[in-house]
Amino acid sequence: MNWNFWLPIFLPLSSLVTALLILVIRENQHRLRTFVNLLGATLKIVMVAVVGYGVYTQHAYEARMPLSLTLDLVLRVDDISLLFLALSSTLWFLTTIFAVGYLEGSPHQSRFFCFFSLCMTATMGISLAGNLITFLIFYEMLTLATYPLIVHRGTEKALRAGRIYLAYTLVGGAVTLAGTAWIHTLVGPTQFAHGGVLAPLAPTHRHQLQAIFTLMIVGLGVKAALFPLHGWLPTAMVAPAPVSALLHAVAVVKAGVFGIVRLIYDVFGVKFAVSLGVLAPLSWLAGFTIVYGSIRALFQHDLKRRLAYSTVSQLSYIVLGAAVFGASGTIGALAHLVHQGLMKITLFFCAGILGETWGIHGVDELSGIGRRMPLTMGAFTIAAFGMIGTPPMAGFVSKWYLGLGGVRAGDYWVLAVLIASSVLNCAYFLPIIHDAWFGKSRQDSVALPQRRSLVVPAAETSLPLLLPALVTAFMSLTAGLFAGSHFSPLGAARLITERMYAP
Amino acid sequence: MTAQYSVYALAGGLLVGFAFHALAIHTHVLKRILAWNTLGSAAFLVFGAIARRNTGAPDPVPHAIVITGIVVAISSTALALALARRIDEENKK
Amino acid sequence: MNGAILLVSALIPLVLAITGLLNGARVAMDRITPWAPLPALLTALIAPSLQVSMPSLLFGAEFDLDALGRVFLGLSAVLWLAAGHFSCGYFENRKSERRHRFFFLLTMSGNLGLTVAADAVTFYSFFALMTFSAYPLVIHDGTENSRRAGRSYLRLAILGEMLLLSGLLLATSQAGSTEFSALPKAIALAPNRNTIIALLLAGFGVKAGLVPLHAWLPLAHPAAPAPASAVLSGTMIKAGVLGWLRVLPLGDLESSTWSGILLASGIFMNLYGAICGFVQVRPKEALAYSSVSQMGYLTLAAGLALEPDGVAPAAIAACAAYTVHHGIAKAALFLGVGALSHADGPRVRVLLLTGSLYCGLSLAGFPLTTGAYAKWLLKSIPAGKTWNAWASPLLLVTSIATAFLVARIIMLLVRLQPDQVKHAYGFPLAMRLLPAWGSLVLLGVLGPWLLPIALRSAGLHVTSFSALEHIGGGAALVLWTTPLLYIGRRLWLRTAAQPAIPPGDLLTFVGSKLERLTPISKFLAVFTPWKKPFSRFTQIRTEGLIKAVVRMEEAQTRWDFGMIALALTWTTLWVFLHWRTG
Amino acid sequence: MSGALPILIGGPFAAAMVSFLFTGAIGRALSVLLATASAVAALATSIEVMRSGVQIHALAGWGAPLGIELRIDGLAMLMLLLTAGISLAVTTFAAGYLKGDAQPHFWPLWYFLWGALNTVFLVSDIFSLYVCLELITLAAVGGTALSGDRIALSASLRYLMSAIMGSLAYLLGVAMIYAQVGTLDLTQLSGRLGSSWSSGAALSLVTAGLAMKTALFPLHFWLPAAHSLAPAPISAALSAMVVKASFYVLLRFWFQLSEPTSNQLAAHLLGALGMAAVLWGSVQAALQERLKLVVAYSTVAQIGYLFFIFPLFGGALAAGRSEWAQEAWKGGIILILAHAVAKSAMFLVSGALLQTFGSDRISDLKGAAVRAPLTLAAWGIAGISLIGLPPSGGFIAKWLLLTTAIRQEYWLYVAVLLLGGLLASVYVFRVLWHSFLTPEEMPSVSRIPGSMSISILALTVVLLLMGLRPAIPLEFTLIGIPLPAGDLR
Repeated sequence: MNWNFWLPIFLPLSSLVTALLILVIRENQHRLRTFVNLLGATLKIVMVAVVGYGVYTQHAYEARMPLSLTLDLVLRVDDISLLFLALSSTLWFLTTIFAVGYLEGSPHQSRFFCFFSLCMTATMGISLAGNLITFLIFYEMLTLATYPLIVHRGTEKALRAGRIYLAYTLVGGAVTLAGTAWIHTLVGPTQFAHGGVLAPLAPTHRHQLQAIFTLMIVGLGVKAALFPLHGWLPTAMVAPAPVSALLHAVAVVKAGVFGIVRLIYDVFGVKFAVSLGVLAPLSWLAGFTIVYGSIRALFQHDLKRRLAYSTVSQLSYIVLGAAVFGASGTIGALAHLVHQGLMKITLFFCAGILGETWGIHGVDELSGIGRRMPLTMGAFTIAAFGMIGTPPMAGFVSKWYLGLGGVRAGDYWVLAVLIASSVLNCAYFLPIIHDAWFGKSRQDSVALPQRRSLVVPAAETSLPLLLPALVTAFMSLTAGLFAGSHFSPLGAARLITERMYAP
Repeated sequence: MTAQYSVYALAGGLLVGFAFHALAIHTHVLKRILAWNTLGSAAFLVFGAIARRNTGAPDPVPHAIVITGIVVAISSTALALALARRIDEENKK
Repeated sequence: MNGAILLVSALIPLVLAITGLLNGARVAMDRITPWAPLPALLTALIAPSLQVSMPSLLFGAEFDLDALGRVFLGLSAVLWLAAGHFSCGYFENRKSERRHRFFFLLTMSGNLGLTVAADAVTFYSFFALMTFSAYPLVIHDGTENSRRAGRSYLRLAILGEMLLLSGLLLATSQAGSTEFSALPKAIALAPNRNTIIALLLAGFGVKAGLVPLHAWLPLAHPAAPAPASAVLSGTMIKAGVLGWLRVLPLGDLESSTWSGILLASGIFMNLYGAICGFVQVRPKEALAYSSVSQMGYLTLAAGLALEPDGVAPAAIAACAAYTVHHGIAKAALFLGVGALSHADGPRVRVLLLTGSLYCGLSLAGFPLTTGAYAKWLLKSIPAGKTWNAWASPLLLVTSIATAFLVARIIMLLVRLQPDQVKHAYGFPLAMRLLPAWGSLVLLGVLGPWLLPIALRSAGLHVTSFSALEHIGGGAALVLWTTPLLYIGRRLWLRTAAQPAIPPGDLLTFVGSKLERLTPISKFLAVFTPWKKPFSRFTQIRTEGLIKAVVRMEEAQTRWDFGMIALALTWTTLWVFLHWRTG
Repeated sequence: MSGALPILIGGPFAAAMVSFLFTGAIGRALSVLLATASAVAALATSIEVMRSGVQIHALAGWGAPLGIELRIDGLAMLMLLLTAGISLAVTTFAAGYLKGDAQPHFWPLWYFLWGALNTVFLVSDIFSLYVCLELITLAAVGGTALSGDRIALSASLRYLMSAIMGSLAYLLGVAMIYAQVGTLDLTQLSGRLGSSWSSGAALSLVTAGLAMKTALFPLHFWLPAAHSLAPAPISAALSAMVVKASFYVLLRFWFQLSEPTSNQLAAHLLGALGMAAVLWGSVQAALQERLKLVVAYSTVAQIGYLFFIFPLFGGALAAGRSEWAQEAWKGGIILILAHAVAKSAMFLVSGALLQTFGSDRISDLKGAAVRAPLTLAAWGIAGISLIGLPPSGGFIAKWLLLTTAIRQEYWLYVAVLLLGGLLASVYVFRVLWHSFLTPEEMPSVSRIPGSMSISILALTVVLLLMGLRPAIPLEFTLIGIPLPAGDLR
């Protein structure tokens, strides 16, 4: 049993098997289903740890399955995929616990968890993809696996959101397919390799390569919620909280952004992309999206829609970091890939808890909730301050490096964009925090909707809901506080960038 | 010799033209089945003409083709007529 | 290991704040919190000069107890200690005191931490912690006025943070590392050093009350409860100055433009603060403006430090001295105001008033006070002939202005009626507040002798105070101010219901203009009405198209269409085949 | 080997006879046995072909010019396997769907159709191809008219008329070819069809006739009515195999008889008609209200894709790049297989839904996702293959066609390939949207009988397998590729 071959296959397989098992389990066997879910999740974390240690000790994991004569399905663990693997497996474990608590007593749980695990299989596949075609296959699978989660509630609004989501993502998928096929015709099966594979084609196919780059960015941009293609993200907020947590922090948007990072660093190679002149327009688009997303977030009254628009802008930080040529820009991008996941999932967990326990959805219904739910609002505050980018939270670390990257690359407008978006972040997060902690508590004056009966009533809400939020808040704090150490996301990002810029 | 051959082939071609014309014009089912049968026999006529295309004994293969063709034509006409009758009955109900 | 004391002394208040949240520890915390800054004070006094670096914390945190750090740490610890004790008896009930205490401890931790931080990122983290946790202190009493003050405080604080962040980023990109040892030199050599210096000046200037950015100070300080405003004025605004001294390239710049700018703004701040303070009707606002004007002196000192001809050490020492002097005097005055509002017996009022008078005189720089010594140190900075020529007349004018302001403050204090707030505490009120206030006043009185010793032990070489040299300078000051005070007495005795310049002068003026501008949301609402007709238009079009398509489909099922289509395909194919290529 | 061929042809016909004579349970059991025997024979022959290449078997010993010769190369073998697989699935589905003797005449017609399909892929002379096409048409028309109501009857009559028209055009073409070349056998004919006006006429007649029978865009008018009104198993066979049989014959003619590189212009005409079919079919499918009509129009659309083989394959050969031509050929064949499996799965699903929900109007499908989750999942996976999303066979076909088109820089084909996928997603997901809607009260409904769901799931599994391991079928497409220029590999 040669582990180098089987481990990368076992990773996506573990959640695929969970999905199939859940299909078999009947709807009312809650305990068994939760056990299977958690078993799958823990198994995956253990495997990721093993693989992580392996990669750290320069161990090569690769599984290659021939798809057709020229095409083959490659699952390979390299340093960037490890970063995404660690993030998605840990956050998925927490989201599963949250989902079990959140969906207590609601119908169709088997279907939900089945597609939930399928979504995870696709994410694992994306992070492990060794070449462009495997990435595309799992990228499309992710679209299909996420659709039933969005329409889980079956209401007309959910279906409308599902329709919009499909319209955007399928078009994105088709465009990515075109780009991938085009690259395939030019250069044959493209293996991901630091420094990119398309450089030798430069003199002859300059315009074609620029066209391909635009195609791929449009295709991946849909899931990375770049400006004109972000419409589906706020409408997908109608999905239950664990799904929006999954969509925003763990799987879908991360796939898009991860794809862009792979495209820039491992397919085109950042030096070649700069010489092609395609990175500058991308960074302007990302900059514009950052500011646009924050401004739109300012005017949203629904809490989850505001968080959705804030995701739109935060994602473009990563794209901006990747598009700005320079080591610190890359470090910032890779670190923010993890930090944004941690902070945003905390915010969504808290939004889910507020929605689930007290039925609070609007931003203005939050006044005085801090006294009634100190732990949840504490986690929310930490994550919100992280988003704004105040030290010592994780957000500050990536903003610092992105700013540094921008300044070192000589385009100072990057710094201006970061500052503007931080101010806007303050504008739409601080009022929430102020109302929550210092607002006149509405609970005394107006009777809040009756609090839901909770399975494991902790002080303010049920434990399976509260625990994940606190854990992710703590992680986003320590990710920032101990950023210097090797095991923090920043440490990993630095390691990857050294290897990437080494030659 | 070739003159006879070309006369029959020409006749077959003409017949095909008539059949196509009839099919395009008439909408009544029976007329269409008739037109479509003439088209079949036109094809068989052409085959007949081909059998005599070169000197010497007529070559047997077109004959075999024509026989099978006739069998097929008859069975499909029978099916068409049966369907037409059933449709007529259904319309009356 | 001993390096860790630095971090521990800064983090103890943070730990106490968090444990304070637990219900069980509430009662025990009431007694411990006042003593929270003690370890920091002890480190400042007795600890050897320590260096510690923690690579895994943030981006490799560095802590260094150098001379400047020790002075600021000592001052902050003393003031936080006094304010902590003062706040024990100050609040009307336990609940609000506990809420105040949590943020009080957080701010304390931020303030103590930034004095010992030796790299930009750690400094910035503690700076942000101090700034954001001071906000709840400002809006503590929950009135609409304090809410407004809190909002303006937060807005300007965020502006300051952002300016600071961009300045530090630009500086670090030049320096390659975040240590304070490397930053100033890198800024001096940087091609875009003017932008960096401007950003850093403005970023720290917001906290230090540089004039256009000072508007939050006169709003926030009066709104905050007495102990909080004492600490706000005492040490927190000094953090801005410490930032300048740490980051700016003192002595390495070629041109003296920057030092000229700082000198001018220092003087302007001093006079502007005095004038605005003079017209105020409430003592706390007047004191806040006096802080703005006194910060002028510190900006002056920082300007001198920026002089190209290496007079930095002397300027830094003078600046540190003035910081300590102003910190203690201003904190004593604010605590005095707090105590007066609670003083029930006439004897206690008299004691408080005399103490406040002394602190006021010290502020104005009357002879034999720490103020005089600090001003003398400022004057004696050998910063080139321009400064030597201008130093004494300038300081004289500013002292007179301050004297007028002090007189105004004392008059307002005399008229202050104690608000009838009944208190739940056992022992008589004044008794609890006096010890903290008294110790500060005592420090002020012993200042001229204690200050040089403290500074020299910290490592800043300063000439010691000798009464003789000061008699001349002091006499001129006394000769000038007493007649002027007498002539202008109608001015400072005047009582008006509303101050001519409302507190937060610039901000309220600019703020009101901004409100009238239609908010952006209304501006966006203009676009929504167009959406409806456009979607209606596309809907009609698509329905028409669908009908046409369906009709075309039905047409195909007619008989003739099939035959014609077959014939057509055949002939076109035939023609295309015939046109074979080649 | 020769032993397997008679069973291949004889088996289904014997099953037809038996099920016609003995309508009771024994009859059905015996016929099923004979049917499975022919499926096993198909497997045996394909293993033979895999091992030792093209198989040739002269029926009753008579050689090529006079007797009928059976020839199986890679393409024929794959089509045989396809027919065997889908027919087995359809038979098991029909056993559950028709519950006992509801439709006694179904079984003889069905086995008759199966036998005719088998023979079409075996026979290698053009006149017996005509006869087999006729057999298929008669059986298919009979099947379509099974349900007996007026609309079904007129639809099947129209189907009969247009099919016979196509066959007669084909017959005339055969006559002209025989007049010129003098032989009927495909292998002997290869490459000898000159480029005079009369050979052009013959080839265009044959192509037009077969295009009518394959329902290419302008000639597709008969397909939607016929395929949607036939009972579910029959319409599955119609869409999956009957339409493909005439396309198979067209492939033989187009690439074996004439020089593919010479008639580029005509190939592009077929490609253009294919593009029109894709767009028109998808738009129509998106507008339909009834499920089976949606699936029928989707067949019209997918057939459009099939016709892309002609321009892409011909163009690649003309450009002298045989590996591009290989890719186009493999893409085309995989598309035939993938579409056949997906389409039959979809028709079986619509049949199952029709039976459990009583009506196949899409709007009545509310809450189907809850009550018939597996069937909807099958519809989803089949839909994914039609759209060409990765984990399915459809994706591999689309990928191969896409890469060849990009290489030859036919940007219009690339655009239609992508746009077609998106349009297909409209009608596939439209059904899913409605089934996810949860109605107020959930009417209780009977569970779908086991045999029906097993056959549907078997088909979807095959689809996914084709997506994940397409190497197996891809390899065989190249055995004995019917090219005048000899074997491409």
